[in-house]
Amino acid sequence: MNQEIDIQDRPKYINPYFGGVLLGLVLLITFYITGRGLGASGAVKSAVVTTVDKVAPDHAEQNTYMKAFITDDHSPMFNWLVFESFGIFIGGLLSGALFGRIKKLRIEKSPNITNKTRLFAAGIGGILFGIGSQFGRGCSSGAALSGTASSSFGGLLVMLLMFGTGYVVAYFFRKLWI
Amino acid sequence: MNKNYIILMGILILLAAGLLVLPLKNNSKQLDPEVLMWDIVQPTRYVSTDEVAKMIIEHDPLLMMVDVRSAEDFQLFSLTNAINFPLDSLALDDARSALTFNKRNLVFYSNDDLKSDQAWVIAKRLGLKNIYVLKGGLNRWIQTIIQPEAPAETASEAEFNLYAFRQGASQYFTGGSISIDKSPQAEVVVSRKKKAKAAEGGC
Amino acid sequence: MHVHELNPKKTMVTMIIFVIVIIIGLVTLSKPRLNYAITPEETVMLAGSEEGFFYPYELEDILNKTIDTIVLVDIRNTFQFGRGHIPGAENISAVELISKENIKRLEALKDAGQVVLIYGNNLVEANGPYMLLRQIGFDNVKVLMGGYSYYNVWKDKLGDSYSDDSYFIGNAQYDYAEVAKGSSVSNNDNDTPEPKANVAVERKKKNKAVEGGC
Amino acid sequence: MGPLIPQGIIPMGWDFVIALLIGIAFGFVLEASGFSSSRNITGVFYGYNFVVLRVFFTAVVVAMIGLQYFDYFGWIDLNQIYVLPTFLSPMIVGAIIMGVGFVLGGFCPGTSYTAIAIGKIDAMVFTGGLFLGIFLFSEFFPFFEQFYYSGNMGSITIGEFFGISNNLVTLIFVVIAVVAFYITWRIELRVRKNMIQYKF
Repeated sequence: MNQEIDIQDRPKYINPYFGGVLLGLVLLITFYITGRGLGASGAVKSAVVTTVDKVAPDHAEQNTYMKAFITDDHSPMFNWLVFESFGIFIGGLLSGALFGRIKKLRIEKSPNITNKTRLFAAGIGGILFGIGSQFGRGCSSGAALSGTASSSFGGLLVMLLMFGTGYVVAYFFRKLWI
Repeated sequence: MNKNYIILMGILILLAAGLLVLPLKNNSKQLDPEVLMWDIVQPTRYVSTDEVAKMIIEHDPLLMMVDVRSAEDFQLFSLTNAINFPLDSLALDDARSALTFNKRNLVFYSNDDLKSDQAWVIAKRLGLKNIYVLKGGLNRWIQTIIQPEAPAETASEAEFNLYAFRQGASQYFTGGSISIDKSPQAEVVVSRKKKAKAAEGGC
Repeated sequence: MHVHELNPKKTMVTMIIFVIVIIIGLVTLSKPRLNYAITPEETVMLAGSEEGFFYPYELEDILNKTIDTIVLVDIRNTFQFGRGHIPGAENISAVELISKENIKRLEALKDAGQVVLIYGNNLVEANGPYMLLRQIGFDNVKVLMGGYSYYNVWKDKLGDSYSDDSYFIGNAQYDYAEVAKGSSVSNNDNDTPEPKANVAVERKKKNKAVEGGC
Repeated sequence: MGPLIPQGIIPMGWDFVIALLIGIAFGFVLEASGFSSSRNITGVFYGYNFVVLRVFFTAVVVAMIGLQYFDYFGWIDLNQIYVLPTFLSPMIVGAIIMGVGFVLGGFCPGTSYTAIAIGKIDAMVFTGGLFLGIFLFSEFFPFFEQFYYSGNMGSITIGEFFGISNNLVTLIFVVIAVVAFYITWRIELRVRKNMIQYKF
């Protein structure tokens, strides 16, 4: 243990178990109030559909996947998950302000790689996550966290395989992080 | 290792283990017998054939007729837009959840009101909401709606009004044309017979 | 171990609050006074059988006092009871049937091996209370077919009602398809499609919330 | 009693207000636990920081236990809870793709929003990638539409799949979680010994 070293510079995070219990309670309350769990990637999906619908409405109408999310009475952005995701952003802002983590724009990376590499990896990771979350019917919060909490078999499957794959491929990308 | 952590994990395991030793909850989703009895003694579960006829004619979107007779009887004859849930299927999970998630008003009917009343008691116990019983069942349906009896000369005006309504309903249900019908009557009769055959066949 | 993991006090506090909520739930969990003794499936079986039905002509034995193991209970209200009832019947209206005292009395009767025969104006009126009593475990309860109204007609010649069968209800009195020809057919502007005859067995629909929740 | 909104106890109009409040709580917990840092998150794959595993498992376990108890108390009807339907093969593929994306990007969608909130450029790029990924998916959807809907097992729960009660599943989950907490704690101690510099 090296907690004596640079104790000042250490981030002021809350105890992970504390965070876990809080997150579990938030999830429980979400289930109690709305009857379903949390989610995050659905908001981006709504954004995609809205953008395509704005830029090329005909194209969106023809697309069998997007068509399902377009209705005449309101915009796809008028969606539970969009509001929730906006809440996530505000929550992050509040916490960041409280613990003094809001600073100027920055890139977080391993000292061994360039900014460019990091951003490239982040972009590719995002693309993969976007595609994967559609196949998996949800991302880590929607499928893995909420799914498993509601004892969904699919949720458990996604969680195990996602982390499992992570461990398998982690070795090849170790430079990015260590 | 911090003692707090050990206690924490202990609490978690205890809580989860506690789930296993909880007494079996066989009643939790069923209606409390006392509440059920209270509902049983209320006559509000009965709807008359006239009310149902009116709702069907007006295409009440909330109405759903549930036939609790056997599937064979159902095939031979059923009320408009009725679905078939024979009495013995009510205890099946699938039938139950199909009915539970239905937000409409379910009106149970059978030949008269005994079987439908039994079905009602069981469905009520299983926690279904918005369920009713057709008072008098199909027998009274025939007596009042399909073959209404003319009231006596001395009867009140209300009775004559009711009779007029029933006559109209009778025409509606036996295929006579009524105002909403757009096509000429003769044509309707012809097409109706064809359809009747088809219905007997398989529907 | 990270510096922020050294102090799990807050975690303990939230955890204890969580536990307290669960304990509150356990404590306030209301225990129903009455419990079902038979499953819904068994109730369906009960509804299908006539084992608990009591035929009107059998009443003769009670009235002649040749049988003394049957207690007659009139479940109509006091007013109706006062206007006329089967001799020897006691009046417990349906509303009071499961009150504390009456449950005790029913239990005593059950232990004594007595049959409780309940009746209303007709069979259907007594059907609900009969089914409920059966479901909470009183398997000594029977119900009078035809009810009081039938008895009233036949009271002088109960024995003869053996050959009468008008108290059998539940049967079709008409050939519906014939009488109401056309009523099963959507003959005019039915805009709602005719539903399928039998609802297909489907998987439990847990919820119809939006797909792809995340 | 619950869930409140599907039961109509809270009117639908409050839906979005509640969504916002729940989102705020969710985002706050994520950020405060350190999920706004991708190096914190990916630490779980290299053994130097298991915060993800701790938060994740604790949350799942607490919510699972809570749901089962609430169901028992009659406070919530588990039959009315949205149980994520299982589409076996697309889910396997999706999870594997997400796993690779996880290691590469260092975020998942929820955490990237909080990271944007505190000013991380990589998180913005990640979310952009997410947008692009979903766009690509919808564009090429006809090519794998059949696959997308294959292997549908319905809203099957873990207990139903293995033929045991979900209460038992919860207990097994808790035991696994506690064991995992202990093991990862040991691993972390070891890995950390070789890492003098550790600052995020």
